[in-house]
Amino acid sequence: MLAFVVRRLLQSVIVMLVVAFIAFLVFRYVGDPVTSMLGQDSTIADHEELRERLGLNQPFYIQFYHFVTNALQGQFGISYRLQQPVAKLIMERLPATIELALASATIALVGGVVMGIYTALRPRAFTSGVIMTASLIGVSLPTFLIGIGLIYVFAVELKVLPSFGRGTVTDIGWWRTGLLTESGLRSLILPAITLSLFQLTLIMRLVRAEMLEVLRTDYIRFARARGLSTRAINFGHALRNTMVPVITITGLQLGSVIAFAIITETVFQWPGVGSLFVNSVQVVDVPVMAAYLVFVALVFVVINLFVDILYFIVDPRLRDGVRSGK
Amino acid sequence: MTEPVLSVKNLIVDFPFHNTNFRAVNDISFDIMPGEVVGVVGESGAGKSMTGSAVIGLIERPGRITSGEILLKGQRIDNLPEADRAKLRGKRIGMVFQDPLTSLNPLYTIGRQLIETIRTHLPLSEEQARQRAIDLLTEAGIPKAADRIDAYPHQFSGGMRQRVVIALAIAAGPELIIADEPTSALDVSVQAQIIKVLKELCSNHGAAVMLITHDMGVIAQTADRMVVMHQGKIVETGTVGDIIRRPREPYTVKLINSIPTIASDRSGAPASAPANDDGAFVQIKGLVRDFELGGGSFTKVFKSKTEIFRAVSDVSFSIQKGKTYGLVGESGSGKSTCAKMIVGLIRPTEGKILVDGHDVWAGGAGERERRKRVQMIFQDPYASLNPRWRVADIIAEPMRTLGIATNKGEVEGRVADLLNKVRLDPSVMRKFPHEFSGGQRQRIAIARALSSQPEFIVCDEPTSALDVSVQAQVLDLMRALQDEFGLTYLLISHNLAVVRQMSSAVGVLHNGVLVESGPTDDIFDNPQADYTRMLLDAVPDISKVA
Amino acid sequence: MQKSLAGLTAALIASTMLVGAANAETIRWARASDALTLDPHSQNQGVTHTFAHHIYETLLDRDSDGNLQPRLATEWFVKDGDPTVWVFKLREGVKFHNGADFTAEDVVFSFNRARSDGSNLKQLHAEVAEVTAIDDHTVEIQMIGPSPLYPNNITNTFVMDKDWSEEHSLQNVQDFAAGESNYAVLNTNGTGPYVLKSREVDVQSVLTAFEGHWADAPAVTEIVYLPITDAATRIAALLSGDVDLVQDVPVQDIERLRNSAGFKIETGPENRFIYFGYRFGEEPLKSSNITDSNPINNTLVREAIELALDRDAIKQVVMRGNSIPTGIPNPPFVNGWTAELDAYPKPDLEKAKALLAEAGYPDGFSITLDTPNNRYVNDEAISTALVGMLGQIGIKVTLASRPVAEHSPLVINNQSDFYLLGWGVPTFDSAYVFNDLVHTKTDKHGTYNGGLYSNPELDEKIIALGTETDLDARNASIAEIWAVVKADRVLLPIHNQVLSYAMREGMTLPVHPEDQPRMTTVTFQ
Amino acid sequence: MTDLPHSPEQPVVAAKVSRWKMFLASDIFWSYRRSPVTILASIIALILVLMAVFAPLLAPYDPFNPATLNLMDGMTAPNTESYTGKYFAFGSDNQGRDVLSSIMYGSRVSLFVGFAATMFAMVMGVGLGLVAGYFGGLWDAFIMRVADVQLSFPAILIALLIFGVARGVIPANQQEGAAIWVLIFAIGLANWAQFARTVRGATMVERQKDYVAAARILGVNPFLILLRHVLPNVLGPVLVIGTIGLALAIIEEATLSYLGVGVPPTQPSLGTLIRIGQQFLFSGEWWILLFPAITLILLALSVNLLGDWLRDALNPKLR
Repeated sequence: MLAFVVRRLLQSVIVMLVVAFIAFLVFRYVGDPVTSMLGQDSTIADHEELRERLGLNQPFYIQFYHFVTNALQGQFGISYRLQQPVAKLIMERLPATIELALASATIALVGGVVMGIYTALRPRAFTSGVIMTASLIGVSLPTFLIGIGLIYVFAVELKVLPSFGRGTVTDIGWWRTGLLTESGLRSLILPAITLSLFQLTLIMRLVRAEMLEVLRTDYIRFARARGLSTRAINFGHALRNTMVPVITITGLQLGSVIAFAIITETVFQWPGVGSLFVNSVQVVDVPVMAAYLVFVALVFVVINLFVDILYFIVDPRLRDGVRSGK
Repeated sequence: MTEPVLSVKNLIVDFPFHNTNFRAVNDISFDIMPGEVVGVVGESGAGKSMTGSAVIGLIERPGRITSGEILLKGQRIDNLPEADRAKLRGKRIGMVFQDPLTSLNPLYTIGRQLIETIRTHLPLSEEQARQRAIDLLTEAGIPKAADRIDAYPHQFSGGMRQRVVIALAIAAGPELIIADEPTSALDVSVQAQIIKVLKELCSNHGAAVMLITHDMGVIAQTADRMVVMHQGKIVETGTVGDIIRRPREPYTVKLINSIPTIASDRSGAPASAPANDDGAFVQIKGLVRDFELGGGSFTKVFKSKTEIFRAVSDVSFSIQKGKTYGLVGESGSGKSTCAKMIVGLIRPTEGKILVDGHDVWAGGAGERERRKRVQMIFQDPYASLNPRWRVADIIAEPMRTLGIATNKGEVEGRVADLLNKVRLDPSVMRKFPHEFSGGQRQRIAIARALSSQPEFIVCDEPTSALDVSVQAQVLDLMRALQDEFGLTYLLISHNLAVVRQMSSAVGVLHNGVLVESGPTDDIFDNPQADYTRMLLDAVPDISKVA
Repeated sequence: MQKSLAGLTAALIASTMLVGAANAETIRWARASDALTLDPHSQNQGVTHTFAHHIYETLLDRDSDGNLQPRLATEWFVKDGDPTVWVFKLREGVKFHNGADFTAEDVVFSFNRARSDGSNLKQLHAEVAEVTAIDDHTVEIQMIGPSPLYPNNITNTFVMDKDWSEEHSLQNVQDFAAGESNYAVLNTNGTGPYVLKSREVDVQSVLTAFEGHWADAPAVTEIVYLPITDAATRIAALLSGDVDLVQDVPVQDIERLRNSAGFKIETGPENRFIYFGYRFGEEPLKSSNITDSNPINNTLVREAIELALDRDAIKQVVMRGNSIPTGIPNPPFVNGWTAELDAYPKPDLEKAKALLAEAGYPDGFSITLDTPNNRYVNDEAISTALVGMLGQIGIKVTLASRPVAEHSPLVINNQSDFYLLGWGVPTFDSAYVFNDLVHTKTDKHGTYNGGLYSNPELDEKIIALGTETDLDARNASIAEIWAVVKADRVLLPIHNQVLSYAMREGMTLPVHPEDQPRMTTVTFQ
Repeated sequence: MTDLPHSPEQPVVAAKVSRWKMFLASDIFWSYRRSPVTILASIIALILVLMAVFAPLLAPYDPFNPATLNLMDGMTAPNTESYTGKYFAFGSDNQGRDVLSSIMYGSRVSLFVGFAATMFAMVMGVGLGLVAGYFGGLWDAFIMRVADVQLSFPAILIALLIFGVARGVIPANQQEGAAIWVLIFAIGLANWAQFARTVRGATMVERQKDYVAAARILGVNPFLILLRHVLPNVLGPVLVIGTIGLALAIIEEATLSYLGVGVPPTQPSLGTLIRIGQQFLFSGEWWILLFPAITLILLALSVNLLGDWLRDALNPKLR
C-alpha cells in the first residue's frame, strides 16, 4: 500500500514536469507578452529591452529550467499582467474555484448516482426514458450558451438569482468563502448547475450501465434466491459493487471539473483560477499560465491518488493484491 | 402417504423472443418427497435449470410460466405475488448455484452475508445470528469457522466457497434445496467432498434436494430418484438404480452409453506403450516453468524481489508416434502450462521439448519445425474460433500462413476436404462460428488444426465443454483421424474416464510435478502414488451406483 | 452632439453639488476588465489610467471635449525667453490621502519616476531633460529642445507622495523580471477625490470619497468597481439591476437599452480611429497569388480598395450607427483635423474595378487580412464586412482572426500584408499619429508602421514638428503632411469609434473622449 | 443461459455465444424498430447530415462567398424584406448572411470537423490502445500514463494550446487554409485517450482468447494478429464512444470559437454562428442565435441518442 502511494507520487512528479515542459514548449506561440505589456507609446527599442529583461529571448528549455528551479522553491514569479506574485494570485482565487467545483461535483454526483440508479432499476419505465433523453440536452449545448441562457432566464427575466460574481464573502483565515452568506449561496447556484450538467449526465450514464451489469451477476441472483429484500439487494449489494468502477471515472471527471471551470467562470465572472487563466491567456501572462497548468496537473494527480486509495477501501480484493474483476 | 415437499404439475415455461416463442420447459410433472434427493439430469438445453428457476421463481425476463402448477407442501406458489414469493426464497426453498467464485458478493465478508440472510428470515439478534452462522460454517466443513467468518470470499478456495454457498442456502432451514450443477465447476477431488457436505447438511436439516446436473456419475452417487430431461420434456423418471441399469427410453440409453467409464473400457485399449525411450516421436525432458507473482511493470521497477511460483517442475515424458499420451491433473496442476510450452506459447524456464528430434525452442529453425509439425485443439470451442471470421478463413489461416496453399482455388479445395474429414458439409464454409453448435465448432477447430498437416496435436480438454453425447462423437472423430493420418496426440484432461478411453500412456500431474507416468492400464488398475489413488476414488461413476 | 452633451453636463454638475453633498450615493460600475495595477507609472493603459484618475491626480486634465484643464497645476506656460522650459504653478492646500501636503517635490519625484526605466510612460517624457522645483508650488521642466505641445503628454502622469514613496522604497517602477511586486501595486496614497477602501483584483474594488479633497464633494460618495469580462453577462448584470453603470456596451445592445424603461445610454465620440494598414514597397506580398510584384504598392489599387469600402454600411449595420466614418486617420478632437480631410468618397464599385484593371489586375488578386477579435468594437465583424466588399471587386481576401495578443506582434514585426488596427491620440496632436504610424520604421519611430511606408521628406517634416515653436507654422506643416498622407492613402481609415455608457435611469455620466470617465462627473436627477 | 434445447447437430439457437450472437444480429435491428425515440433521432440526424452534405444544392444563398453578400441586408428579421429586397426564411445575421444557408453550410463545417476529429482520435486511440493492451508491460504503462496526463486536461485546454502552437509554426499566410485542419488535429488529439482506455481493456480480454493463441502458435506476426484478429472484436465499444465523441467534438468546436480560436469567421461553423448569435441575445435579433442553437441541439441530441441506443443494442447484457 505504502509502496503504491510512493510510486504514485513519483509518477505524479513526472506527470507535472511533463506538463510544465509541454506548457513552455507551447507558450512561445500563444502570442507576445511584451506587446501587451507595453502600451502603444513604446518604441521597438523598448520592446527589445523588455524582452531581454524578461529573458524571453532565451531558448524555451532555459526558461523551463528557470521555471522549474524557481517552482521548486515555491517561486512562480510575478504576473506580467497584474504585477503580483503568481502563487499569491492563485491562492487568492483557489477557494472560489474549489467551492464552485465541489458544489457542482456534489450536484453531479448526487444527481448522477440517484438518477443512474433509478434508470437502472426501472430500465423500461417511461420516466427513465425521459431522464435519459433530457440528460443528453446537458451535453448537447456548449457550456457558455447554457450559462448565458440560465443568466437570461433567472437573472434578467425572473430576477431571482444574481447574474454574476460570488456575492458577499467572508474570510476564514486566508480562505475566502461564499458559503456562509445567503447572497454567496445564491450566486453559487447558477454556475454550479452550469458546470455540473456535463458531469451529471456522464456519471448518471455510467452508474446506470454498471448497475445493469451488476444486477445480472450471479451473486445478485443468489442474493435473490436467499430471499433478501429488494432494498437490501439493490442498495446493499448492487450499489456498492456498482461504485467500484464508478469511482475511477468519477474521480477523473471531478479532476477535470476544476479545469472545465474555465468557461463557466468566465461567463459568470466567477473569481476563480479559471477566469484568472483566461484573462492571462488574453495577454500571454506566461508565469500565470505556467503555474495554472501545473496546478491543474497537481489537482488531477491528487484526486487520482485519492481515488486509488478509496479503491483500496471499497474493494477488499485489492487489499490482498488480487486483481479486481474490473 | 406423506405429502410431497414439492410437486410440479404440467409446468410450461415459455421464452417469447421478438420473432419466435421458445418453449424451455414443456409440460413436465414430478414430485419430491421430504428428505428425498431427486436428480434432474439432462444435456445443456434440456430445460433442467429452467425448471429450477421456475420452482424458486427466478425466471429471467422475458421467460414466464405459461401454464401448470407448482405446489410447495401442497400450497400453490407459482401464482403468488412477487412479495410473497420472495418470502419463500431462502426461508422455505434454498438454492445453490454452479459457480462458487461468482455466487458470493466480493465486497462483503462471508459472515456479513450469512448474518444478513439469517436475520432476514429468523428473528435472531446480531450475536445469535453470528453464532448460527459459525455453526453452519463448521457444519459445512469450514475449519476454524469462528476465525474465518470475517474473511472475504476471495480469501477462500473454490471448494471452500461452495461450502459457504451451501451454508447460505441452508441458513434459514428451508424444506427444499435446489442445487444447480453444484459441483461442475470443481475438481473431482473437491467434487466428492461437496456432494457429501450437501447431502449431510440437507439430511441433518431435513431438507429435500433437487439436484440439477449433467453428470450421471454425480446423480448415481447422490440421488435416490432421478428425472431425465431432454428438450424441455421429461423422458424418464424412476429410481437411480432402475434407470441406470435398465433404461427404457432410447434417449436415456443413448445418454448412458455415451458416458465414458473409468472401468477398463470396452473399445479395446491400445497395447500399452514401452517405457520412455529416446526413439520416441515426442520427448519432453525436464520441463520447468516459473512465474513471477504479482505486480505490473511499475512494481517491477520499484521493488526488486518478486516471489517465484514454479508452475511446472521437472516434467519429463515421451510419446510414441501415432499414439496418445494422456496428461491428467486438476486445475492448477500445471497441465495447461505444459501444453502452452509444447506448442510454443510460453517459453520454458528450463528443459527441452523434442518433436521428431527437433528442439521446438531452438531459435528460428526449431520454431519453423514446430509450426509445421505441432498443432493444438483448445477447450472452449466458443473462444477458440474468431467470431468475426468465416469458417473458410478460419480453417484456411494455417495453410495460408505456412504457405502450404496460396491460390484461392487450392485453398478452397483443401478447406472443403478438411470439412469432409471432420464430417461437416463443405457448404458451411461461408458461415460464421456463431451459427454452429458446440460440437460442430469443436469439429471446425479440429479441421483448423489439421489444416497445417501437423503430425502432433496437443488437445487441451478438447471435450470438457461438451455434452456427453457430443463428447463421444468428437472423441470418435479424433480416434478416426489419428488412425487415418497417424497423428500423435497429447491429450490433456481432468476427466479420467476420457483419458483412459483414449490414451495408451498416462501421466498424472499434481502441483506441477509428474507424480506418476506409465501405460494407461497399469496406472488405472494399480496406481502407485496416493494422489492418483485419491483421484480415482473420487471419480463419480455410474458403475458405482448404489 | 457631444458639444450639447457637454453643455448639459456642465449644467448638471452645478446642480448636483448640492444633491451630492446632501445624500450619500453608491454607484456600481461595471466594465470589461480591471485596472492592471495601482502603481500609476507602471502601465500606460486606458483602463488602468481611468481607475487611477479617481485616486491619483495629474497636473493637467482634459474635459469632455478634450481641452486641457487645470488640475494639480493651476497655470502652465513656456518660460519667457526660454522656449525649452515649461513652468507649472501648482495648486495650494492640496493634501494626500495620508494627510501629507502636496508640494513641488512630489511633482519632481513623480515625473522623474515616470521617466525612469521601468515606466511605460517614459516615451511621453522623452523630450524632458530635467525637472526642478523652484519653490513649494512651482515646477520647471527643462526640455531637450522647444516642445510646444508637451503639456498634452502629461494628462496621465500621476503625482505620488515623495515621502510615502521613499518610505516604501518606490523610487523605481515595478520590474517585471523581479521576484515580488512593489508596495504601490496594491497600496495607494494620492491626492484624488476617492480613497481606496478595498480591492480584490478582477473581482471588485471599493472607493469612497476623500473628505480632504480640494474640490467640491462629488455626488457619488462610494464607487464599487466591478470588472465583468463577458459582454452578455455585463449587460445582463445591468438589466437584472446588479450594477448601475456599464462602461463597455456592445453596440448591438445600445438600441435595446435606450428603448427599455429604467435604463439610459450616453454616447459620444472617442478619441480613437479604426483603420486598415497594408504593405508598401516593391517586395511581393507574402499572402498573395501575385508573386512578381506588390499590388498594394500601386496607388490605383489603394484607391480601388477605398472605393470598395462602404463606410456608411459598416456604420449602419456592423456598428449599429455607433461610429463616425472618416476619411482621415485622425479624430476630430486632434489638432490638425479638418472637415475637408475628413471627407471620404462614396463607394463606387465600377470605378474600383476599372482602376484595378488599369493597374493591371483585371481579375483582382488574393490577400490575407489579419484582424484582432477581442480588442476594438466589433473588430472582427468590420474586417469580415471588408472581405465581402473587396470580394465584389474581385479581390479575394482570406480573413485571419486572432486575439490581440497574437495580432499586434504581427503588425509590429511587419509580418502582416493587410491588417486592422485602432489608434488613440492621447496627446490630441497629429504629431503623435505621424510618429508611430507614418514615420519610417526605426527603433525610435514608426513602431506601429507595420506597412513599412517610408517617405524621407515626410520624415524630416515629422521630426521638425517636435521642436517647432511657432504654432501657425507647425499647423501649416501638419496640414502639408496630412495632404500627402491622404493622397498616398498611407492608411485606410474606417471610422472613429463612438463610446456608449449604459446606466440606470436617474443618473448621468458624460462620455469621456479617451474613455476615461470620472465618477466625479456623475449627476443624479 | 446454458439452458435452451438443441440437438447438437442442428445449427439453430445452439448454446451460449451462438445464441446471443444471433440475438445481436437480429436484435440490433429489432431494438431499433421498437424504440421510437431512436427512429426519430436517426431521422433527424439523417436530415441534418443530408442538409449539410448537399448544402450547395439546397441552400438558397451561398454565405461562404463574400462577394455575393450585401452588408446592408444585415439583421433582417425572418421573412421580412431586406434592404436589397431579398427574403430570408430564418432572417440574416450581422454580415447580411442568410441564417438558414449559414446553418446548412455551418453544419457542413461542424460535421466535417466533428467526423474528421473523431476519426483521428479513433485511429490514434485504437492503435495505441491495441498496442498497450496486447503487448502490456512498459508499453502499456507508458501509453496509459500519457493518457492520464492527457485526461487531466480538459479537451478545450489542450485544443487551445495546440491551436496556439499551430499559429506559431504554420506561416501566417497559410494559417487560414490550415485553420480547420489544426482544429481537427487539436480536438482529435484531445480525445484519443478515451478510445485508448476502452480498446486497451477490450484487447486485454481478447488477447486471452484461444483464437489468438491459435494464431500465435502459427507464428502469425503480432501486428497482423492485432489487425486481423483482435481489432474486429474490439470495435463494438469503439463505435459507441465514436458516436458520443462526434457530438462532443462538435460542441468542443463551438466552445473553441467562443474562446476566439476556430474556423475563419468568413466560413462560420455551427459553433461560430452560435458564438456570433450569442452577442445578440439581448438586442432583439433572436433569430441569429435561436436557429443555429436549435440545430446544434438537434444534431448533438440525435447523435447522442443514436450512440446510446447503439451501446445498449451492442451490449447483450443491457436488455
